[in-house]
Amino acid sequence: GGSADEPTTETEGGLAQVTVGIIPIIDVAPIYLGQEQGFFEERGIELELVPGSGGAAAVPGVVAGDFDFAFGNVTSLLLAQTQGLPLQIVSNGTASTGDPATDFSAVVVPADSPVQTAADLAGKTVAVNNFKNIGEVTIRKAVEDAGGDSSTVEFVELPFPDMPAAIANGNVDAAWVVEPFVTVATGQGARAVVRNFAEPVEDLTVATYFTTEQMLAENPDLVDDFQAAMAESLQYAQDNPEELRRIITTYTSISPETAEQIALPAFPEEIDVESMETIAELMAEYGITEETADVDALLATD
Amino acid sequence: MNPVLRWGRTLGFALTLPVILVTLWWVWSADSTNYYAPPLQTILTTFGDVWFSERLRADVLPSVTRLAIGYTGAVVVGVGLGVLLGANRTLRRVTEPVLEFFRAIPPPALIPILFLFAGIGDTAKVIVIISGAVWPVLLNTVEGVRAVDDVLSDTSRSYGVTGAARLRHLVLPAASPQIVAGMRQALSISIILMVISEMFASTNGLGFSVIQFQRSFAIPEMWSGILLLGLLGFVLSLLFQLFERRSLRWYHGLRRSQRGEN
Amino acid sequence: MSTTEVRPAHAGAEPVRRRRPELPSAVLGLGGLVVFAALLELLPRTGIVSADYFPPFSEMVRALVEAAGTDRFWAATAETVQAWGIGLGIALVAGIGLGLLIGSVELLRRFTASTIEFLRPVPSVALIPLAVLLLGLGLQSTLLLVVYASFWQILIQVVYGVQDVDPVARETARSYHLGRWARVRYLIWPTALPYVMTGVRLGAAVALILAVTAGLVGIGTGLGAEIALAQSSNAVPLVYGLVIFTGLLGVVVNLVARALERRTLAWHSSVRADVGG
Amino acid sequence: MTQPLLDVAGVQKTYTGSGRTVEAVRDLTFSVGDGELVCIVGPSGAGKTTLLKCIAGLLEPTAGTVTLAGARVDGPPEAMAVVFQEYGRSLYPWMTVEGNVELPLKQKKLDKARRRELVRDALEAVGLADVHSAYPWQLSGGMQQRVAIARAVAYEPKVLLMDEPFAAVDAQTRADLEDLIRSLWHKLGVTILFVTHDIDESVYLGQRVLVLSSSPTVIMEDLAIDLPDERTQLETRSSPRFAELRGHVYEQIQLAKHRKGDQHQRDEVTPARTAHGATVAAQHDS
Amino acid sequence: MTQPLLDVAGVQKTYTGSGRTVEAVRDLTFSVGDGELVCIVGPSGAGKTTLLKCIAGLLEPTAGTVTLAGARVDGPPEAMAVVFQEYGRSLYPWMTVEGNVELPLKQKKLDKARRRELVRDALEAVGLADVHSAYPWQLSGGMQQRVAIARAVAYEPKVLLMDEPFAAVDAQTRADLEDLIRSLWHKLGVTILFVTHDIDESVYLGQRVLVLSSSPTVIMEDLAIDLPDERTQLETRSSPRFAELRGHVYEQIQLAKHRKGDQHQRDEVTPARTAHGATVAAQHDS
Ligand SMILES: Nc1ncnc2c1ncn2[C@@H]1O[C@H](COP(=O)(O)OP(=O)(O)OP(=O)(O)O)[C@@H](O)[C@H]1O
Ligand SMILES: Nc1ncnc2c1ncn2[C@@H]1O[C@H](COP(=O)(O)OP(=O)(O)OP(=O)(O)O)[C@@H](O)[C@H]1O
Ligand SMILES: [Mg+2]
Ligand SMILES: [Mg+2]
Repeated sequence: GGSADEPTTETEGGLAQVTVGIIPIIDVAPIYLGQEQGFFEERGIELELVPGSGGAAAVPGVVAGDFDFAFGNVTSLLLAQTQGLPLQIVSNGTASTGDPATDFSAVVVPADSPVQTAADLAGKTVAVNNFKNIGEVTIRKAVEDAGGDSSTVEFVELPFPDMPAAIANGNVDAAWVVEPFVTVATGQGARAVVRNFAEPVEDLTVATYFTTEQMLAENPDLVDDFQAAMAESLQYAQDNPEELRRIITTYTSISPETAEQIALPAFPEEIDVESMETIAELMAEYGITEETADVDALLATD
Repeated sequence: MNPVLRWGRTLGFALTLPVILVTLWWVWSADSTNYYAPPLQTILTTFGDVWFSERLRADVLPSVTRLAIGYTGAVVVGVGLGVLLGANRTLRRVTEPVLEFFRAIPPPALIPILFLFAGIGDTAKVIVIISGAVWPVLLNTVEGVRAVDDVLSDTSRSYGVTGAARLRHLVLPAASPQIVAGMRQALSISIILMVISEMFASTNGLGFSVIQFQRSFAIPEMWSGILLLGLLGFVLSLLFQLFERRSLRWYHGLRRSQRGEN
Repeated sequence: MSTTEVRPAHAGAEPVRRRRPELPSAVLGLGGLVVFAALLELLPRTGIVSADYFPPFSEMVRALVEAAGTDRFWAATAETVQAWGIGLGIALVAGIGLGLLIGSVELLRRFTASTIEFLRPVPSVALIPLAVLLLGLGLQSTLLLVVYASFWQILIQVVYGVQDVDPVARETARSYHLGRWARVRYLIWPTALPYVMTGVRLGAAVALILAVTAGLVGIGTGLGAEIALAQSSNAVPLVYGLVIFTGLLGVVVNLVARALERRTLAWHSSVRADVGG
Repeated sequence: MTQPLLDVAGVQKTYTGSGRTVEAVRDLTFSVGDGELVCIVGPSGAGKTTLLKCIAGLLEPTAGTVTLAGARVDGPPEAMAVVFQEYGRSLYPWMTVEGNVELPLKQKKLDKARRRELVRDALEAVGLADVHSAYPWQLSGGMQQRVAIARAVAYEPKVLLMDEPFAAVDAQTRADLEDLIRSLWHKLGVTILFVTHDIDESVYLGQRVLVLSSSPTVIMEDLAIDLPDERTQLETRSSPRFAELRGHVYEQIQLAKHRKGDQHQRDEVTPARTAHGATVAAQHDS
Repeated sequence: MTQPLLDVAGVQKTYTGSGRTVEAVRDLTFSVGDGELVCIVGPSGAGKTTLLKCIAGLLEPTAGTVTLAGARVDGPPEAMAVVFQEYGRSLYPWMTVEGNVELPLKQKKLDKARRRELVRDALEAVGLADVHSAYPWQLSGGMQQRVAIARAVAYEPKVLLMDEPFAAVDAQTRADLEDLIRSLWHKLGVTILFVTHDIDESVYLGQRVLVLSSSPTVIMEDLAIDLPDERTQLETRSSPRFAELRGHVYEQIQLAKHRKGDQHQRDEVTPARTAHGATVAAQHDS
């Protein structure tokens, strides 16, 4: 990989080589679309998209300069911010549609579960993919909004792919899943009880693209170009859902049939700062961070 | 040699290299600004804060319990199966590819399957430990059993030392140097698998804590956890050494006897 | 004295090593695999586990065959095999070299013992951030994990093997003035070889595991990344298909190790007994 | 005097493997009566150990059969003890001397008191009473060999096979052990097959001496030793008959060394044909 | 005739460890001239192997010194070859017979042609020319022992230590090997220390015979063998002087067996005091 001092290399065609760490899930479809549509090339950027598992590897990847940019969810970035990591958000990634009926994230329970509302989750075990992360925060908020005691919810860590089996086998009472597993789980008879991205926080920004402060300081033009290309890509994705469904099948193993059925996230160009602040406050309230993260410090404003 | 002196020497041998390495680390990291490689001083301070607390009971104890059960299980299964396979050529040939198949499957890929069959509780974690730590014991036992001296083997047969007595008096002692080598391997693998098993469906544990620290960017805390894992390994290996000295007393005596050392 | 007191054979005594016509290992081993495959097919078919999460063997194979038709699959395999090969190579050279050294120099062994015991149990996975930071994402980090995990296994085996030298054989070497190198080559190495072979087999599998795991946790490419991708896409049969493929790689690796062992250990009592005679 | 107990019929053994095929034993046929003491002598590499292992049921003959007490031997028979030529390797290094001697007795399910008695007596008989708690590797070569003998003696077998059991002990101890074996034989009526390289020993000990040829092996001579049953080291060995028998065996051995199984039939020895180092006749083995 | 080459002065060896302390050798002092052939006899467990190992620099004496050619021995001296009592274990099972014999020669940096010649000659001399490519474990006990002898012979040492080297071979081969050793000794002027249990052998072979007492060991007798230098199996062994010497050594051995180092001083043998099994005098060892 490259190093932090020299984040970009020129390719033969005079394009800047930019490496972006992504997670091969639905959420990053816009960047693939943008790459395909040439939005980046137009701005002198040749993209290299490196799939990873996010979190653990992506942040050090960016800090070490292996990635120029990476995709990560807002709670991880807020956490990193409170720990003093020099990260900067440069572009929106995904957001909730805000529509409880069709959002791409849900807490699912077995069909015969007594859990009917978010409040019923109190005292139950709920699977999340990572502790102290966006799932836990939003679910706890949803439980509280519904009048339940969120501190009694017992969270269990499980990878998304294992969750449908876990609720079917009764290993957990409920599981928080995102697409395509919402479709998978409901297809196997589970029932969605809470849309935890759509309901508790308005216009929730779920994930963003980020880089380091150093990158921002040393290559402001490149960052600008990246931001612009991302903005165009997000807009294009928002406008062309069929294209989106098509491109998903190219970089994941999701079958075209499933791709047709899944609920898509929203891809607004703008980050919803207010939702991020809410999340930051909730994280402090729930003891995930010791102090409230500084959202403004995290947002690249040039 | 007088026992105090001997203890001193042993301690000297055990500590010299670690002290050198720690010093090097200390100096090298003293003014590190690298976020992921904080100064050793920071790590050590954190170590005290993190581990000399409630966590010792809440996280270390459950981990060590699972470790103990898993390791014991691995040794029992490994030696049992190893003796069986080592002594029976046909059985060995039939099962070898299947065992090799399982051996090559990464535990993280195996874990979801385990969850299906064993649920997501401690049982699954113990099985994860067994499923990884059993191999060095198994392989070494098989090879040790196969390599039993043929004159000794003939002796046992002609004196009717067969069946369980053969196992107890011939096969196990003869294979014991190799079995012990396998058990030592298994010990550290068990610790590694304890951590891996706690990456999934956990709510407590040493490995769980390390992973959580890592994910929440609490890097000095994470390092302190890695240190603790190393210390755990070291302490367990000391205990193991005691066990090895006792169980292989004849072997070490034999190896030493003609070197003129005694 | 009456002759009846001399009974023909001990109850439960093993029969004399007889030259029974025996099926070749390949057939027996394949038989074992077939039985195993049949079990995998039956488990979901009989409803013991749900086919949604654990598809029948035939479906796993179908998904695998389908994947095997793509270049992507073979590229991933090549990447994994490359990381495995290079990593194992480094671990073998380092493990055997240091093992011989540490094993034969008592002082060195005493000085390093505590440090080795400290470092060995540190899980490769806990080193991921460090690896990424030091070596970046990709082959080098993967190699670090692969080498770190398999090195210790080989080292320990070699150290134990070196200590197994027969005292009389050692004295023979000394009295005939075999130099250090000759002693290693003609005495210590052959004695340690059975242990080393076990170490190679252990290390080879662990290296493969880590080469795949690196992809699974997102710092490398190859089969692990493919499995992770299939998982996050809920392509369950493909996940299992890939896992099966990984396992089969392990079987192949073992075949190679066994063949090597038969060549190098023909004199050893374990192989002798197997060859018969 | 004796009824046949052991019958060796047409035993042939060919070792194959590792690119080397050796016909160790060509064709051995003889029988041993119940309670007999038979000594076997023959050149180094003649196949004495091979033969003993076949009789002990440890090795399957390539052809021919071994019958013991009417039953075909196809595994180690009960009540048979073997003292191996590789005495050092036949002792369990993880057990004390006592443990080594006691183990087969445990297998015989004797009670503790009886075991202890037998072990003590056997160790005393071979002159090792004071090392009972040492490990075999702490003993000298001759002491190790005596432990192996003690183990066989304590076992109280019906049939005792000994493969050069006194090779590593000094002359005096050897004489003592020879007398021990003969007295045991008298006392317990045990049938003994005794392989030795010492011609005097074979004549002094045996009722019969079998002389084997060089490999591939046949029996060159089956000599009855017509010395009185009561033998003492001094008298017996100085008797003229002893010297005669000794001389005869010695001659046979010298012939045997250059005589192979394919060069003669039993009892058809033609000394003129034995030239030192000459390899005569085509080898039949592949 | 000879100038002192080897000097053993006050050597004492006590084995400790695993809860057992044995004073194997009490006090041995003797010297061996350059080119001498000395035989050592003594009861089983007397410490002959221990002594040889001390001389070979493989074992450090607890007290006393061994000096070879003026230099103190504190590691295996060069140009010395040892034939171990545990011949089977001293051969490397992973090498062929040839490889085993050749290995020390490689160490001597001899060229390939010379090595091959030495190996072939040595194997021929011990009668094993035809098994050169077999592995040791494919050989009989006696054959293994002869491989170990061939290895020492091919090495062309200045000093040759042999620990019961003929224990496992038949009488005829033994006689041949004895003659081989004497002819080598004549031809190469090598200094030989030869441990044996066979009294006849010690007298036939040696220029001197050292008789050791039981453990803890001292030298009971240092007997010069005044037989003519030209010896043949038939003539020498039937000479009256041979019988005399043989008888003398035999007597000494019998005494030795019940005589320990703490019961007499060298050359002050009092046969009357040796009672079977009696343990007399306080043990000086702790
Ligand atoms: N395991 C084996 N594999 C191959 N050949 C063998 C094996 N064991 C013995 N032989 C061969 O068989 C022949 C007879 O060996 P055996 O050990 O029976 O001889 P022996 O009469 O006991 O000799 P010795 O008196 O030297 O002990 C020898 O030529 C030997 O090389
Ligand atoms: N490694 C050892 N540890 C403890 N004691 C030993 C060891 N080796 C030898 N001894 C003891 O030392 C004494 C002398 O042993 P050594 O082997 O030198 O006798 P030896 O004269 O060679 O006897 P043999 O003729 O039976 O070979 C014996 O009592 C033996 O038990
Ligand atoms: Mg033999
Ligand atoms: Mg000895």
